[in-house]
Amino acid sequence: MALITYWGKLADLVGTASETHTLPEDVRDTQTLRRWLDGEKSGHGVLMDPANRIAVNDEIVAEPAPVSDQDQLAFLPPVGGG
Amino acid sequence: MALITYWGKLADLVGTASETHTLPEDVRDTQTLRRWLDGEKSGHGVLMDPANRIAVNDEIVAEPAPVSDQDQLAFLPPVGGG
Amino acid sequence: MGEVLTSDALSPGELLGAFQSSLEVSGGVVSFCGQVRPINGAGQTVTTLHLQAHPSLTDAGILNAKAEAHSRWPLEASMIRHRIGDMAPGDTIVFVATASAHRRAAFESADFLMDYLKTKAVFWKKEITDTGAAWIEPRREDHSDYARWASA
Amino acid sequence: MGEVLTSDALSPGELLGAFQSSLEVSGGVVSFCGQVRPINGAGQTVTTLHLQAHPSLTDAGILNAKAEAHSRWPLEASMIRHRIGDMAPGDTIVFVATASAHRRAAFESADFLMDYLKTKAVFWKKEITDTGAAWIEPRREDHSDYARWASA
Repeated sequence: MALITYWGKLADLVGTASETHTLPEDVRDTQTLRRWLDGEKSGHGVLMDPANRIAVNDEIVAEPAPVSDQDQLAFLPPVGGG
Repeated sequence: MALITYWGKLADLVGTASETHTLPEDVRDTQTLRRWLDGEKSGHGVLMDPANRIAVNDEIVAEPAPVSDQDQLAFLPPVGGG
Repeated sequence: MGEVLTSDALSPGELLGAFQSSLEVSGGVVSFCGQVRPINGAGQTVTTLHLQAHPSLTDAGILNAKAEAHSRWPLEASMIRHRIGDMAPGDTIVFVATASAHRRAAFESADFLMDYLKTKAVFWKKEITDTGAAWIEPRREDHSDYARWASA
Repeated sequence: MGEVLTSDALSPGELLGAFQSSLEVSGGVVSFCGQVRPINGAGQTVTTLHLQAHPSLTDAGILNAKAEAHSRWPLEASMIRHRIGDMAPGDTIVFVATASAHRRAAFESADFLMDYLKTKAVFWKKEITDTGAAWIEPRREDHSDYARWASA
Protein backbone atom coordinates (compact mmCIF):
# COMPACT_ATOMS: atom_id res chain seq x y z
CA MET A 1 0.00 0.00 0.00
CA ALA A 2 1.23 3.48 -0.94
CA LEU A 3 0.34 6.55 1.11
CA ILE A 4 -0.66 9.37 -1.20
CA THR A 5 -0.95 12.91 0.13
CA TYR A 6 -2.26 16.08 -1.52
CA TRP A 7 -1.09 19.49 -0.33
CA GLY A 8 -2.41 23.03 -0.60
CA LYS A 9 -5.06 23.52 -3.27
CA LEU A 10 -4.70 19.90 -4.45
CA ALA A 11 -6.40 18.56 -1.30
CA ASP A 12 -9.41 20.77 -2.11
CA LEU A 13 -9.36 19.74 -5.78
CA VAL A 14 -9.23 15.97 -5.22
CA GLY A 15 -11.42 16.11 -2.10
CA THR A 16 -8.96 14.54 0.35
CA ALA A 17 -5.58 15.33 1.94
CA SER A 18 -4.41 11.74 2.33
CA GLU A 19 -5.35 8.23 1.20
CA THR A 20 -3.83 4.78 0.75
CA HIS A 21 -3.88 2.86 -2.51
CA THR A 22 -2.55 -0.41 -3.76
CA LEU A 23 -0.72 0.74 -6.86
CA PRO A 24 -1.61 -1.17 -10.06
CA GLU A 25 1.17 -3.39 -11.46
CA ASP A 26 1.82 -1.04 -14.39
CA VAL A 27 2.37 2.02 -12.15
CA ARG A 28 6.16 1.97 -11.86
CA ASP A 29 7.22 5.59 -12.06
CA THR A 30 5.91 9.11 -11.53
CA GLN A 31 4.69 9.36 -15.13
CA THR A 32 2.45 6.27 -14.93
CA LEU A 33 1.44 7.27 -11.39
CA ARG A 34 0.25 10.69 -12.58
CA ARG A 35 -1.79 9.25 -15.47
CA TRP A 36 -3.41 6.52 -13.39
CA LEU A 37 -4.20 8.72 -10.37
CA ASP A 38 -5.57 11.59 -12.46
CA GLY A 39 -8.09 9.08 -13.87
CA GLU A 40 -8.93 7.64 -10.42
CA LYS A 41 -9.51 11.06 -8.88
CA SER A 42 -11.19 12.60 -11.94
CA GLY A 43 -8.43 15.18 -11.83
CA HIS A 44 -9.08 16.41 -15.38
CA GLY A 45 -5.35 16.68 -15.90
CA VAL A 46 -4.44 18.51 -12.70
CA LEU A 47 -2.35 15.58 -11.40
CA MET A 48 -0.59 15.44 -14.80
CA ASP A 49 0.46 19.09 -14.57
CA PRO A 50 4.26 19.23 -13.98
CA ALA A 51 3.73 22.48 -12.01
CA ASN A 52 2.42 20.14 -9.31
CA ARG A 53 5.56 18.34 -8.22
CA ILE A 54 5.91 14.94 -6.57
CA ALA A 55 7.88 14.02 -3.46
CA VAL A 56 8.75 10.35 -2.99
CA ASN A 57 9.40 9.54 0.68
CA ASP A 58 9.89 13.22 1.54
CA GLU A 59 12.27 13.99 -1.33
CA ILE A 60 11.12 16.13 -4.23
CA VAL A 61 12.18 14.11 -7.29
CA ALA A 62 13.39 14.87 -10.79
CA GLU A 63 10.91 13.09 -13.05
CA PRO A 64 10.38 10.50 -14.25
CA ALA A 65 11.38 8.75 -11.00
CA PRO A 66 10.55 5.21 -9.89
CA VAL A 67 7.72 4.62 -7.41
CA SER A 68 6.72 1.47 -5.54
CA ASP A 69 3.78 0.28 -3.52
CA GLN A 70 5.62 0.94 -0.23
CA ASP A 71 6.28 4.63 -0.96
CA GLN A 72 4.88 7.80 0.52
CA LEU A 73 3.90 9.90 -2.49
CA ALA A 74 3.12 13.59 -2.04
CA PHE A 75 1.59 15.90 -4.66
CA LEU A 76 2.87 19.44 -4.11
CA PRO A 77 1.36 22.43 -5.91
CA PRO A 78 3.49 25.57 -6.44
CA VAL A 79 4.92 26.77 -3.14
CA GLY A 80 5.56 30.15 -1.56
CA GLY A 81 5.57 31.56 1.95
CA GLY A 82 6.38 34.90 3.55
CA MET B 1 32.25 90.13 14.98
CA ALA B 2 31.95 86.80 13.21
CA LEU B 3 31.48 83.54 15.13
CA ILE B 4 33.77 80.91 13.68
CA THR B 5 33.29 77.25 14.63
CA TYR B 6 35.43 74.20 13.89
CA TRP B 7 33.88 70.72 13.82
CA GLY B 8 35.19 67.20 14.12
CA LYS B 9 38.92 66.87 13.60
CA LEU B 10 39.28 70.57 12.74
CA ALA B 11 38.65 71.61 16.36
CA ASP B 12 41.58 69.39 17.39
CA LEU B 13 43.77 70.71 14.55
CA VAL B 14 43.22 74.42 15.21
CA GLY B 15 43.03 73.98 19.00
CA THR B 16 39.56 75.41 19.56
CA ALA B 17 35.94 74.59 18.68
CA SER B 18 34.67 78.16 18.57
CA GLU B 19 35.98 81.71 18.54
CA THR B 20 34.95 85.21 17.54
CA HIS B 21 36.91 87.41 15.15
CA THR B 22 36.53 90.81 13.63
CA LEU B 23 37.01 89.96 9.96
CA PRO B 24 39.62 92.10 8.16
CA GLU B 25 38.22 94.49 5.54
CA ASP B 26 39.56 92.43 2.66
CA VAL B 27 37.87 89.21 3.82
CA ARG B 28 34.68 89.34 1.76
CA ASP B 29 34.07 85.79 0.64
CA THR B 30 34.89 82.20 1.56
CA GLN B 31 38.05 82.22 -0.55
CA THR B 32 39.61 85.23 1.24
CA LEU B 33 38.28 83.89 4.56
CA ARG B 34 40.05 80.58 4.08
CA ARG B 35 43.38 82.16 3.14
CA TRP B 36 43.32 84.68 6.01
CA LEU B 37 42.16 82.21 8.67
CA ASP B 38 44.61 79.50 7.63
CA GLY B 39 47.40 82.03 8.28
CA GLU B 40 45.90 83.15 11.61
CA LYS B 41 45.52 79.60 12.89
CA SER B 42 48.78 78.27 11.40
CA GLY B 43 46.62 75.76 9.58
CA HIS B 44 49.33 74.83 7.08
CA GLY B 45 46.68 74.70 4.37
CA VAL B 46 44.09 72.65 6.19
CA LEU B 47 41.55 75.49 6.19
CA MET B 48 42.23 75.98 2.43
CA ASP B 49 41.34 72.35 1.69
CA PRO B 50 38.01 72.26 -0.19
CA ALA B 51 37.29 68.85 1.43
CA ASN B 52 36.62 70.92 4.55
CA ARG B 53 33.41 72.71 3.62
CA ILE B 54 32.03 75.96 5.00
CA ALA B 55 28.55 76.68 6.31
CA VAL B 56 27.47 80.32 6.46
CA ASN B 57 24.69 80.86 9.00
CA ASP B 58 23.89 77.12 9.08
CA GLU B 59 23.76 76.66 5.30
CA ILE B 60 26.52 74.73 3.55
CA VAL B 61 27.49 77.03 0.68
CA ALA B 62 28.68 76.60 -2.89
CA GLU B 63 31.97 78.48 -3.03
CA PRO B 64 33.04 81.15 -3.41
CA ALA B 65 30.22 82.63 -1.32
CA PRO B 66 30.09 86.07 0.35
CA VAL B 67 30.81 86.36 4.08
CA SER B 68 30.35 89.33 6.41
CA ASP B 69 31.41 90.30 9.89
CA GLN B 70 27.95 89.38 11.30
CA ASP B 71 28.01 85.80 10.03
CA GLN B 72 28.31 82.47 11.78
CA LEU B 73 30.99 80.62 9.85
CA ALA B 74 31.43 76.86 10.38
CA PHE B 75 34.30 74.73 9.07
CA LEU B 76 33.07 71.20 8.42
CA PRO B 77 35.45 68.31 7.69
CA PRO B 78 34.17 65.28 5.72
CA VAL B 79 31.06 63.85 7.37
CA GLY B 80 29.68 60.39 7.96
CA GLY B 81 27.55 58.70 10.61
CA GLY B 82 26.05 55.28 11.17
CA MET C 1 8.71 21.58 14.27
CA GLY C 2 12.30 22.69 14.74
CA GLU C 3 13.12 26.28 15.58
CA VAL C 4 11.92 27.90 12.36
CA LEU C 5 8.19 27.12 12.22
CA THR C 6 5.67 28.06 14.86
CA SER C 7 1.92 28.32 15.19
CA ASP C 8 2.30 30.93 17.94
CA ALA C 9 2.23 34.68 17.34
CA LEU C 10 5.58 36.21 16.30
CA SER C 11 6.76 39.41 17.99
CA PRO C 12 9.39 41.05 15.72
CA GLY C 13 10.57 43.49 18.37
CA GLU C 14 11.27 40.71 20.85
CA LEU C 15 12.91 38.54 18.18
CA LEU C 16 15.18 41.39 17.07
CA GLY C 17 16.08 42.16 20.67
CA ALA C 18 16.99 38.52 21.34
CA PHE C 19 18.91 38.22 18.08
CA GLN C 20 20.92 41.32 18.79
CA SER C 21 21.83 40.42 22.30
CA SER C 22 23.24 37.12 20.99
CA LEU C 23 25.80 38.92 18.78
CA GLU C 24 29.42 39.49 19.67
CA VAL C 25 31.15 41.26 16.82
CA SER C 26 28.71 42.32 14.09
CA GLY C 27 28.48 45.95 13.07
CA GLY C 28 25.22 45.64 11.14
CA VAL C 29 21.92 43.83 11.53
CA VAL C 30 19.16 43.79 8.92
CA SER C 31 15.71 42.46 9.68
CA PHE C 32 12.62 41.89 7.58
CA CYS C 33 9.16 41.20 8.88
CA GLY C 34 6.16 40.43 6.75
CA GLN C 35 2.64 41.03 8.01
CA VAL C 36 -0.76 39.84 6.85
CA ARG C 37 -2.22 42.72 4.84
CA PRO C 38 -5.79 43.78 5.68
CA ILE C 39 -6.66 44.27 1.99
CA ASN C 40 -5.42 41.95 -0.75
CA GLY C 41 -4.20 42.86 -4.25
CA ALA C 42 -7.75 42.65 -5.61
CA GLY C 43 -9.03 45.13 -3.01
CA GLN C 44 -10.85 42.51 -0.93
CA THR C 45 -10.93 42.57 2.86
CA VAL C 46 -8.83 39.71 4.24
CA THR C 47 -10.18 38.00 7.33
CA THR C 48 -7.75 35.06 7.66
CA LEU C 49 -4.54 33.87 6.05
CA HIS C 50 -3.84 30.16 6.41
CA LEU C 51 -0.30 28.85 5.96
CA GLN C 52 0.27 25.14 5.48
CA ALA C 53 3.75 23.63 5.79
CA HIS C 54 5.05 20.14 5.07
CA PRO C 55 6.31 18.31 8.18
CA SER C 56 9.81 17.67 6.81
CA LEU C 57 10.33 19.40 3.44
CA THR C 58 9.60 22.92 4.71
CA ASP C 59 12.11 22.92 7.54
CA ALA C 60 14.80 21.15 5.50
CA GLY C 61 14.48 23.62 2.61
CA ILE C 62 14.69 26.65 4.88
CA LEU C 63 17.74 25.29 6.69
CA ASN C 64 19.38 24.71 3.29
CA ALA C 65 18.68 28.30 2.26
CA LYS C 66 20.12 29.52 5.56
CA ALA C 67 23.27 27.47 4.97
CA GLU C 68 23.53 28.90 1.46
CA ALA C 69 23.24 32.46 2.82
CA HIS C 70 26.06 31.73 5.28
CA SER C 71 28.23 30.33 2.48
CA ARG C 72 27.64 33.32 0.18
CA TRP C 73 28.00 36.16 2.70
CA PRO C 74 30.25 36.60 5.75
CA LEU C 75 27.51 36.40 8.37
CA GLU C 76 27.97 36.12 12.10
CA ALA C 77 24.41 34.87 12.55
CA SER C 78 20.97 34.68 10.99
CA MET C 79 17.49 34.02 12.34
CA ILE C 80 14.38 32.83 10.49
CA ARG C 81 10.96 32.43 12.09
CA HIS C 82 7.88 31.54 10.03
CA ARG C 83 4.35 31.29 11.30
CA ILE C 84 2.00 28.48 10.18
CA GLY C 85 -1.72 27.92 10.68
CA ASP C 86 -4.35 30.68 10.79
CA MET C 87 -3.40 34.34 11.03
CA ALA C 88 -5.33 37.61 11.21
CA PRO C 89 -4.52 40.90 9.40
CA GLY C 90 -1.56 42.64 11.04
CA ASP C 91 -0.12 39.36 12.35
CA THR C 92 3.53 38.74 11.52
CA ILE C 93 3.98 35.86 9.04
CA VAL C 94 7.73 35.87 8.83
CA PHE C 95 10.76 37.36 10.58
CA VAL C 96 14.28 37.21 9.13
CA ALA C 97 17.41 38.80 10.59
CA THR C 98 21.03 38.71 9.44
CA ALA C 99 24.16 40.07 11.11
CA SER C 100 27.51 40.86 9.58
CA ALA C 101 30.47 43.14 9.96
CA HIS C 102 29.50 44.50 6.56
CA ARG C 103 26.22 46.34 6.04
CA ARG C 104 25.95 45.23 2.39
CA ALA C 105 26.28 41.54 3.34
CA ALA C 106 23.53 41.92 5.94
CA PHE C 107 21.19 43.64 3.46
CA GLU C 108 21.83 41.22 0.62
CA SER C 109 21.53 38.05 2.67
CA ALA C 110 18.24 39.14 4.28
CA ASP C 111 16.94 40.03 0.82
CA PHE C 112 18.07 36.63 -0.53
CA LEU C 113 16.41 34.72 2.32
CA MET C 114 13.14 36.57 1.78
CA ASP C 115 13.22 35.84 -1.96
CA TYR C 116 13.76 32.17 -1.09
CA LEU C 117 10.91 32.17 1.43
CA LYS C 118 8.53 33.86 -1.00
CA THR C 119 9.11 31.52 -3.95
CA LYS C 120 10.91 28.32 -2.94
CA ALA C 121 10.00 27.59 0.66
CA VAL C 122 7.48 24.77 0.95
CA PHE C 123 4.37 26.62 2.09
CA TRP C 124 0.87 26.85 0.72
CA LYS C 125 -1.20 29.94 1.45
CA LYS C 126 -4.95 30.20 1.52
CA GLU C 127 -6.51 33.61 1.81
CA ILE C 128 -10.00 33.95 3.24
CA THR C 129 -11.70 37.22 2.29
CA ASP C 130 -15.17 38.62 2.66
CA THR C 131 -16.00 37.07 -0.73
CA GLY C 132 -14.57 33.56 -0.28
CA ALA C 133 -11.37 31.56 0.00
CA ALA C 134 -8.54 31.16 -2.51
CA TRP C 135 -5.13 29.49 -2.60
CA ILE C 136 -2.53 32.06 -3.58
CA GLU C 137 0.77 31.51 -5.36
CA PRO C 138 3.90 33.64 -5.68
CA ARG C 139 3.67 36.65 -7.96
CA ARG C 140 5.74 36.91 -11.13
CA GLU C 141 7.93 39.58 -9.42
CA ASP C 142 8.68 37.16 -6.59
CA HIS C 143 10.10 34.67 -9.09
CA SER C 144 12.15 37.32 -10.90
CA ASP C 145 13.40 38.59 -7.52
CA TYR C 146 14.70 35.13 -6.66
CA ALA C 147 16.26 34.75 -10.13
CA ARG C 148 18.55 37.72 -9.36
CA TRP C 149 20.66 35.48 -7.12
CA ALA C 150 21.33 32.74 -9.69
CA SER C 151 24.23 34.45 -11.47
CA ALA C 152 26.25 35.28 -8.35
CA MET D 1 17.30 67.75 19.19
CA GLY D 2 14.17 66.70 17.31
CA GLU D 3 13.12 63.07 17.19
CA VAL D 4 16.09 61.70 15.23
CA LEU D 5 19.10 62.39 17.47
CA THR D 6 19.51 61.17 21.01
CA SER D 7 22.29 60.79 23.53
CA ASP D 8 20.38 57.98 25.27
CA ALA D 9 20.91 54.28 24.55
CA LEU D 10 18.93 52.93 21.57
CA SER D 11 17.06 49.65 21.94
CA PRO D 12 16.40 48.27 18.43
CA GLY D 13 13.91 45.65 19.61
CA GLU D 14 11.77 48.26 21.35
CA LEU D 15 12.04 50.66 18.42
CA LEU D 16 11.00 47.97 15.92
CA GLY D 17 8.10 46.94 18.15
CA ALA D 18 6.89 50.54 18.42
CA PHE D 19 7.34 51.15 14.69
CA GLN D 20 5.39 48.06 13.77
CA SER D 21 2.50 48.69 16.09
CA SER D 22 2.11 52.13 14.44
CA LEU D 23 1.49 50.58 11.00
CA GLU D 24 -1.91 50.01 9.45
CA VAL D 25 -1.51 48.52 6.00
CA SER D 26 2.11 47.62 5.24
CA GLY D 27 3.01 44.07 4.33
CA GLY D 28 6.77 44.46 4.79
CA VAL D 29 9.11 46.15 7.26
CA VAL D 30 12.89 46.32 6.88
CA SER D 31 15.12 47.50 9.69
CA PHE D 32 18.82 48.16 9.96
CA CYS D 33 20.76 48.64 13.16
CA GLY D 34 24.41 49.50 13.37
CA GLN D 35 26.45 48.70 16.46
CA VAL D 36 29.81 49.88 17.69
CA ARG D 37 32.26 47.14 16.79
CA PRO D 38 34.62 45.93 19.53
CA ILE D 39 37.56 45.71 17.10
CA ASN D 40 38.20 48.26 14.36
CA GLY D 41 39.39 47.66 10.80
CA ALA D 42 43.03 47.87 11.91
CA GLY D 43 42.51 45.17 14.56
CA GLN D 44 42.62 47.58 17.50
CA THR D 45 40.36 47.22 20.53
CA VAL D 46 37.79 50.00 20.55
CA THR D 47 36.93 51.44 23.96
CA THR D 48 34.71 54.39 22.95
CA LEU D 49 33.14 55.80 19.82
CA HIS D 50 32.26 59.48 19.98
CA LEU D 51 29.70 60.91 17.56
CA GLN D 52 29.45 64.67 17.13
CA ALA D 53 26.45 66.24 15.37
CA HIS D 54 25.76 69.82 14.29
CA PRO D 55 22.81 71.43 16.12
CA SER D 56 20.86 72.27 12.96
CA LEU D 57 22.55 70.82 9.85
CA THR D 58 22.45 67.20 11.01
CA ASP D 59 18.74 67.03 11.70
CA ALA D 60 17.80 69.03 8.60
CA GLY D 61 19.88 66.80 6.35
CA ILE D 62 18.42 63.60 7.76
CA LEU D 63 14.86 64.89 7.43
CA ASN D 64 15.64 65.79 3.78
CA ALA D 65 16.91 62.27 3.13
CA LYS D 66 13.79 60.83 4.75
CA ALA D 67 11.59 63.00 2.52
CA GLU D 68 13.57 61.86 -0.51
CA ALA D 69 13.06 58.20 0.46
CA HIS D 70 9.32 58.79 0.73
CA SER D 71 9.25 60.46 -2.69
CA ARG D 72 11.21 57.65 -4.36
CA TRP D 73 9.47 54.64 -2.81
CA PRO D 74 5.84 54.01 -1.83
CA LEU D 75 6.40 53.94 1.94
CA GLU D 76 3.75 53.93 4.62
CA ALA D 77 6.26 55.06 7.23
CA SER D 78 9.93 55.29 8.12
CA MET D 79 11.85 55.75 11.36
CA ILE D 80 15.41 57.00 11.88
CA ARG D 81 17.13 57.20 15.26
CA HIS D 82 20.80 58.14 15.60
CA ARG D 83 22.83 58.20 18.77
CA ILE D 84 25.28 61.02 19.53
CA GLY D 85 27.91 61.44 22.23
CA ASP D 86 30.01 58.62 23.70
CA MET D 87 29.20 54.96 23.01
CA ALA D 88 30.71 51.64 24.08
CA PRO D 89 31.26 48.53 21.92
CA GLY D 90 27.96 46.75 21.28
CA ASP D 91 25.93 49.96 21.67
CA THR D 92 23.53 50.74 18.86
CA ILE D 93 24.62 53.81 16.85
CA VAL D 94 21.77 53.94 14.39
CA PHE D 95 18.35 52.38 13.81
CA VAL D 96 16.45 52.74 10.53
CA ALA D 97 13.12 51.11 9.65
CA THR D 98 10.95 51.41 6.56
CA ALA D 99 7.49 49.99 5.86
CA SER D 100 5.80 49.40 2.53
CA ALA D 101 3.26 47.18 0.85
CA HIS D 102 6.15 46.06 -1.33
CA ARG D 103 9.10 44.20 0.10
CA ARG D 104 11.52 45.57 -2.51
CA ALA D 105 10.58 49.17 -1.68
CA ALA D 106 11.18 48.52 2.02
CA PHE D 107 14.60 46.94 1.36
CA GLU D 108 15.78 49.59 -1.10
CA SER D 109 14.66 52.57 0.95
CA ALA D 110 16.32 51.29 4.15
CA ASP D 111 19.49 50.64 2.15
CA PHE D 112 19.32 54.16 0.65
CA LEU D 113 18.83 55.80 4.05
CA MET D 114 21.81 53.90 5.49
CA ASP D 115 24.01 54.92 2.54
CA TYR D 116 22.95 58.53 3.19
CA LEU D 117 23.67 58.27 6.91
CA LYS D 118 27.09 56.70 6.31
CA THR D 119 28.37 59.28 3.80
CA LYS D 120 26.23 62.43 3.76
CA ALA D 121 24.73 62.85 7.21
CA VAL D 122 26.49 65.59 9.20
CA PHE D 123 28.29 63.58 11.85
CA TRP D 124 31.92 63.35 12.86
CA LYS D 125 33.17 60.16 14.44
CA LYS D 126 36.11 59.81 16.79
CA GLU D 127 37.26 56.34 17.69
CA ILE D 128 39.16 55.80 20.93
CA THR D 129 41.18 52.58 20.96
CA ASP D 130 43.73 51.05 23.27
CA THR D 131 46.42 52.84 21.23
CA GLY D 132 44.91 56.33 20.99
CA ALA D 133 42.15 58.39 19.40
CA ALA D 134 41.44 59.08 15.73
CA TRP D 135 38.76 60.84 13.71
CA ILE D 136 37.37 58.43 11.15
CA GLU D 137 35.83 59.20 7.77
CA PRO D 138 33.59 57.17 5.44
CA ARG D 139 35.27 54.34 3.55
CA ARG D 140 35.54 54.36 -0.23
CA GLU D 141 32.84 51.63 -0.41
CA ASP D 142 30.47 53.84 1.55
CA HIS D 143 30.80 56.54 -1.09
CA SER D 144 30.34 54.11 -3.98
CA ASP D 145 27.33 52.62 -2.17
CA TYR D 146 25.69 56.04 -2.03
CA ALA D 147 26.55 56.71 -5.68
CA ARG D 148 24.35 53.75 -6.70
CA TRP D 149 21.25 55.88 -6.05
CA ALA D 150 22.23 58.82 -8.27
CA SER D 151 21.06 57.30 -11.56
CA ALA D 152 17.58 56.26 -10.39
